[in-house]
Amino acid sequence: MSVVGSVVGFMIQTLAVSSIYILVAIGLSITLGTLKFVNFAHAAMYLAGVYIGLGIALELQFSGDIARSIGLGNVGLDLGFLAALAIIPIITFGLGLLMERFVARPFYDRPDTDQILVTFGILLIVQELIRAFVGGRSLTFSRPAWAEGAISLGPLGTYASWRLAIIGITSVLVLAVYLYIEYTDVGLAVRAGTEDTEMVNLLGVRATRPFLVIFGVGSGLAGAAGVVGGPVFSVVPEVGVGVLVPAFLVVVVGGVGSIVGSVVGGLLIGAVEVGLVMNAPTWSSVGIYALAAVVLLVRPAGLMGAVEVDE
Amino acid sequence: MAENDTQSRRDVLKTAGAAGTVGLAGLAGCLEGGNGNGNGNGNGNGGDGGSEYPALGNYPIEGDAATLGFNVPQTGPYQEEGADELRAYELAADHLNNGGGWVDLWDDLSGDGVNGYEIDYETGDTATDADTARESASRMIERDNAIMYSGGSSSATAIAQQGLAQQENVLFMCCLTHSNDTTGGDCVRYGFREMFNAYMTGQALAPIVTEEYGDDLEFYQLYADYTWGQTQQASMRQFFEEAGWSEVDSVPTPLGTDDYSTFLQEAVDSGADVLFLNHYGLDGSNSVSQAVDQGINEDMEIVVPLYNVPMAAGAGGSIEGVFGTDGWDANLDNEPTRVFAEAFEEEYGSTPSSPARLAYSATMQYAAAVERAGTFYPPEVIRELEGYEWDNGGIGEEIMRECDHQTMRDILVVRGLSEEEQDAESGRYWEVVEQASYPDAVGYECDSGPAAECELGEYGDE
Amino acid sequence: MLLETKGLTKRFGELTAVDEVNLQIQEGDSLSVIGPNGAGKSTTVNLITGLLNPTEGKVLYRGEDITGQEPHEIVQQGLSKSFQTASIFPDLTVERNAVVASLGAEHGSFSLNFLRRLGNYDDVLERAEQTMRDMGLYEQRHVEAKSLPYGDKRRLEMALALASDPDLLFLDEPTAGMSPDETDDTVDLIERIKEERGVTIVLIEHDMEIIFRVSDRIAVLNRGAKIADGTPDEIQGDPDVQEAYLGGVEI
Amino acid sequence: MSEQTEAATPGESADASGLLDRWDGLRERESFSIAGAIAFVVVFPMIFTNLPAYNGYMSLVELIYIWAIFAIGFDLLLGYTGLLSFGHAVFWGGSAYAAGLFSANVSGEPLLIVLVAMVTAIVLALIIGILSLRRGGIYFAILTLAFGQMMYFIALGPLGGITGGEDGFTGVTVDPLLGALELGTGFAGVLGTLLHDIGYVLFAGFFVLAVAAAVRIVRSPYGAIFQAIAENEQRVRFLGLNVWRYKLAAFVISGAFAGVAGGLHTIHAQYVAVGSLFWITSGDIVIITVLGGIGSIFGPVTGTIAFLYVENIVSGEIAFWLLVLGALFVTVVWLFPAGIWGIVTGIRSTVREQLLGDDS
Repeated sequence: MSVVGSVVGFMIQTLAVSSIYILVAIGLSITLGTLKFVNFAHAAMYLAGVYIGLGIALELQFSGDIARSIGLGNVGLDLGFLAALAIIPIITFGLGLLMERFVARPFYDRPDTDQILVTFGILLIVQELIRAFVGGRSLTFSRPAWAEGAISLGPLGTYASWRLAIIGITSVLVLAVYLYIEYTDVGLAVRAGTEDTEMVNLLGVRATRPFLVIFGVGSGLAGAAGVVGGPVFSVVPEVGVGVLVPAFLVVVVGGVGSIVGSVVGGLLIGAVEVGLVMNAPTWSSVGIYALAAVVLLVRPAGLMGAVEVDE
Repeated sequence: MAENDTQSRRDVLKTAGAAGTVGLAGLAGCLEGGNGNGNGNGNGNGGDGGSEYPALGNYPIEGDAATLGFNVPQTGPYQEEGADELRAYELAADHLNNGGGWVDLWDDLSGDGVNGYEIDYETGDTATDADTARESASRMIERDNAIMYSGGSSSATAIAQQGLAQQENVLFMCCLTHSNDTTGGDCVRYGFREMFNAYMTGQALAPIVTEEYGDDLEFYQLYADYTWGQTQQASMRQFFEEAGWSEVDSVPTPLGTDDYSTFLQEAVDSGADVLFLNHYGLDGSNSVSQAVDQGINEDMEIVVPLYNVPMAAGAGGSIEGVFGTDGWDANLDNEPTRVFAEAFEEEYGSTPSSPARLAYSATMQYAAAVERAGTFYPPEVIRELEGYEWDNGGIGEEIMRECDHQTMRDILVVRGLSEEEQDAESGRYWEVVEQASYPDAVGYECDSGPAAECELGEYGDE
Repeated sequence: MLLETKGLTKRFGELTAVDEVNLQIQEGDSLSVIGPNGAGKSTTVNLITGLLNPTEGKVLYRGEDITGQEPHEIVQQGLSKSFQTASIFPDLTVERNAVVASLGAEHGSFSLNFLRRLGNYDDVLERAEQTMRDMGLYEQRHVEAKSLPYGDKRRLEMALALASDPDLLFLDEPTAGMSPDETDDTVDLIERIKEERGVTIVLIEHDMEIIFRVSDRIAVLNRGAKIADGTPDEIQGDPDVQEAYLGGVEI
Repeated sequence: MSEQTEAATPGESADASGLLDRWDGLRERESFSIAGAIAFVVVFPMIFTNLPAYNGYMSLVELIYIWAIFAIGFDLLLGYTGLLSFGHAVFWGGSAYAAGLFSANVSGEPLLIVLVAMVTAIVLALIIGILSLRRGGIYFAILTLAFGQMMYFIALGPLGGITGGEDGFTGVTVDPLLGALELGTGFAGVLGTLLHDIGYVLFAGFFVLAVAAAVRIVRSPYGAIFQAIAENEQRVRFLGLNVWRYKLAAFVISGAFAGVAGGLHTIHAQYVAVGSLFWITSGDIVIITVLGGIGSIFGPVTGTIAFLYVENIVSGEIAFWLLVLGALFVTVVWLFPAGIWGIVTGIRSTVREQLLGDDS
C-alpha cells in the first residue's frame, strides 16, 4: 500500500472515529461554555437518538421485564434510516427544551456538584428505563441499504461505505450548526455568553430564547449522533455513558464553548485512538485519557479555550 | 489460609448467629457453653446418615430440603444467556423433585428429590460482574446454606466464584465459561466444568477449516484483549500453524471496543487469506457484522471460533458461511437432546440454547453424583464426579477428568446460515458441519495444554 | 514605601483594563482609588492581591517583587482584602468564620495537623475571639453567618480580612448597599482600625463623603489609566479630574 | 451534624432544658461518636442477621463496614470539601490490587496488607490529585472520571499479565493476623456472641478506627478549612490559606480511606475483580454517599447500609432496583440534599423544638 494510501486511510479512519464524539461533544461544550451547566444527562439524548431512531427506522423490540409484564410488543414505524435522521434531531431538540426547562433551569443557581449529581441520576434513570422496557440485550440497528457494503477508492483503499456516510452526515450537521452560530443572533448570544460569564450568571439572561435554542440544538446533535452511531456502536443501555466519557474528553482537550474546539479536540482524540490501534493496540483505550492529561498540563483551558482559567 | 480454618469460621458465625437469636438474655448460658470452634453440626442433622462425616462447608444439611444456588446474569450484557440458563436450572430442580426430563433417563436419579432431600433453590444476579457474582454466591452459601451453586456466563465470574467455592467448601458447577484458565491455572478442587475450552475449540476447528479453505494459507487474528481472548488466540495459532497455515499477525482489541473498523482495516491491508475474530457475545456480533460491512468477506474468509445463539442473532446475516464452534444444538438427533428440548419447549415455549443445556446438565450431574455417593458430604461428591464417564448428556460420550475437572467431550463445528435460512423461532442460525469427537479429534493429556498449569487444591477432609 | 506598582498593565484580548498604573502607598497612609465604572479599580486591586496576573508591570511590597504570587502568599506577607460583596462562609457560624480566618493567620498557608484537635489550639481560638470582640460580633458568635443582618455581614467580612493583623488592607466599596446609619458605623470602624491597629488602608469607593473623611491621598483612574494622584485638596482642584470624572458635580 | 469546635460549646449555663443540653454536650464529644461506632458493631450484626425481616448475613455485615470506610472517606472530600470525584474507583481498586499482589508475593499479614493498600492509594491520590486539581468544579469531576477509566483500561489490557485482566486477580493469600490469629478463629462465650471471630474484629475494628479518624479530622483545623473551602473557596484563599494544598490534602486523605477499604476488601473477598476499577464503582460510592447524606460521618454509613441492603437482598425481590435507586437518588439531590441521615436528624431536631418550645 502506498504512503499516500496509508495517510489517506489514516485520515478517513480518524474522521470516522471522531464524528460521533464531535456530534456529542458540541452540545456538552456549548452548554458548559455559555450556561455553565454540566450535563451528564446529555448522554440521554444520544440514547433517545439510538432507541427512538431505531423505532422510526426499523422495529424496536420491547423485551424488557416491565414491557413483557404489561404485554408490550414490538413497535416500529419502519420509515427507514433517512426518516430517522430527519425526525430525531427535531424530537431531541424538543426533549432538550424540556430538559432545559425542567432539569437544567432549577439547577442553574445550585453548585456544580449538584448539577453533576442530578444529571448523573437522570442518566441512570433513563438507562434503567430503557433496560426495563426495551431490555438490556443488544439490538441491531442495521445500516440503510444504500450504505451497506464497501466502496473501493482505488489506490486509497477500500472502505465501508457506512463510514464515509458518517463522515458526510457529520460534516453537514457540524457545518450547519457552525454557520448558524457564526451568523445569527442566537450565535451572537452564545459567543457573548461564552466570553462574558458575569452576564449569564444572571438567571434572566439564561432563560432567554437564544440560550434555550442552543440547549435544544446541542441535544439535537446528540440525538443525530445516536442515529448515526447506532449502526456502529452497540445498541445497549450502557452505550450512553460509553460515548459520554470520550465526548467529555473532547471538550476538555478542545476547550469549552467553541465548535471549532470540539472539532479539533475530536479529531485529535480520534487520531490518537486510530494511531494507537495501528501501532500499539493494547494501549488504544488508554491513549485518549493520557492525551487529555497532557493537554491539560500544557494548556489547562484546552487547545482552543481562550477563556482565562480562574478556578 | 488453610481450608479447615476458613470453613470453621462460617460454622462459628452460624453458631454465633443462633446464639444471637437467643439474644443477650442468654449470655450467661453462653459463657459456659460455647467452645467457639466449629460446632455447627450440633443439631438439625436430618436423615443423612447421622454423624457419618464431620461438618464441612454447608454439610450437613439442616432440615429436609437441600438448597441449590443458581447464580446467573440477570442484568448486563449476558442477561439473555443468563435468562435461558435460569429457565433450565428451574426446570432441572422441578425434574429432580417430580420426575421428568433426564431424571427419567438416568438410573441414578429418582425423581423424588435427591438422597431423600427435597431440592430447593435460590437465585442470584451476577450482573456479569465478578465482584457481584462472588457476593451473590457468598450470600447463597452463608445465608441460604446452599450445598451447591452453579452459574456464570463469563470466565471472570466463573473464576471468581470457584475461588469462593474452594474457600468455603461448597461445590460450584461452572456453566458457561470457555477460557482455558478456568480449568487451567485457576482450577480448583471444588469447581467442575462441562463446557469445553478455547484449546479444544482450536483442536476441533483446525482440521475442518483447513480442509475447507485449502493448505498453506495465511491468517490474521483479532482477539479480545483479556484472558479468554488471549488463550483462544494462542490456541488458534497453535492448531492452525500445526495444520500448515501461517499467522501474519495477531492484534488485541481492548475490552470495551465498540468500533472495530480500524482494526479490520489493518487486517485487510495485511493481505492475509483468513481472518479470525476471537470475540464473544456482543463484541462478537459487532466485529463480525462490521467486518462484513466493510466488505472484508470479499477478500478474506472469516472465522468466529466460538459462537452462541444470542450472538448469532445479533449478527444476523453477517455470519453466513462463517465457521465456528458450539457445545450443543437443540436440533441434534439423540434421545437426551430430544427429551430435554421437548421438556424445555413445553415449559417455556422456546428452544433451549446450549448454555441452557449446560445449566440443566450441571444440576443433573451434581444430583446424580450425590445419589451415587449416598451423601451430600462434599469430598465424597467430588470423588464421585471425578473420573465419571457418561453418554446420556446429549452430546455423546463425556468424561469429567480427575486431574483438572475439565470435561473431555465432543464439540460441534458449525457454519452460519444466510439470513433467509435462519430461523429465530427454532434457534437455527447455523448448520452443524461435524461433531468433532473426543478423543479422536479433541482432547489433551493431563500434563499438556491448559491442564499442565492446574493444581486443584484440597478436598477438605485431609 | 510600603507598596508600589510600576507600569501595572492588564489586557483582556483587545481590551486594556489597566494601563501602566503607578501607585505608591506609604506606611500608615490611607489611599483611596476612585474612578467611574469600568475605570479598572477592582482589576488593579485584583492584580495587586494576586487574583489576576498582570500582562506587564510589577508589584513591589516593602521593596520586594511580589508580582505573580498566589493570593495566599500575598496575604501571608501582610496584605489583606475585604471584598465588595460580603464574602463570608454563610453556612458556618460567626465563630467558625473567625476561626478559619485565624487559622490562616496562626498556622501559615498550610499545616499538616489534620489529626490534632482544633479545640486545643488556644492561640487560634483567642485570636478568633479577639477579632469577634473587636468587631462587635462576639454576642452573635453562634449564629449562622447567613442569618446576620446585612451590616453585620459586612462587619464579619471585614473581621475576616482583619483577623490576620494585616499591615495593608484593601477595602473594596465597604459601604456599598448600606443604609446611612450603617455607612456611618462602618466609616467609624475604618477610622478606628486605622488608629488602633495602625493599618495602612487602600479604599475603593464611590461615596465622596467617605473618601474625603478617610483618605490621606487619592488616586484617580479613568479607562484603566491613572490620571491624577494627590491629597484630597489637590484632587479636588485638579481640572483633569473635574473633566474626566467628577464632571460638573459639586463636591 | 454540626461540628462545633469543642472549646466553644462547654461553659454554657444550664437552664430548664439542662438535661437535653448535657446530652448535647455529650454528643459533641469525640468519644461519643467512637463509643457509638463500637456499640454499633456489637449490636448491628445481631439485629441484622437474626431478625427474619432483614434477612442479612455476616459476610454482608463485614462488607458494609468496608464500604462504609470508603464512603466516610469519600464524604470528607464531597461533603466537607465540596469536591466531587468520579474516579474514586482508582483508589479502591488500585489499592485492592496492590493488596492482592502484596499478599501473593510478599506477605499475607492482614495489617501489612492494609498498610500497603493505604500507601498505594495515597501515592495514586497524590498523582491524580495534582493533575485533576488543576481544574476546579466540573472539570475536576470529568478529569477524575477520565483518570479512573484510564486505570481501568490499563489494568485490563497492558497490565493484564499482572492483574489477571478480565478474570481478576485470584492469587490472594491471607495469613493469620499478627502471625498467630487465624481470621476464622471464633471467640468463646459472650465474646463469640458479640464479636464472632477474629475476622469480624478486624473489619469492625477498622470501621471504628475509620469513624474515629474521620471525627478527629472533622474536628481538626482541616475540618474547618475543608468546610470553608466548600462554601467560599476564594475567601479561603484570601485568608492566606493555600487552598490547592488543602484540597489535595482532602483528596489524599479520602484516597487513604478508600485504600484501607480496598485492602480490607481484598482480605474479605480473597479476590480482586477488574470491575473494582470501573466507573460504576465510582458511581456507586457517589450514590451511597449522597443517598446517605453528605457532610456528616454517619450519613455515608447510613447510605452504605441502605445501598448494600438493596443491592444484595432486595435486588432479588424488586426487578428494577437500579431504577428505583436512581429515582431515589435524584429525589434526594433535588429535594433532600442532606440525604437519609439529614432527614433523620431533621426529625430529631423538630422533636427537640417541640420539647423545648421556642428555644433558639
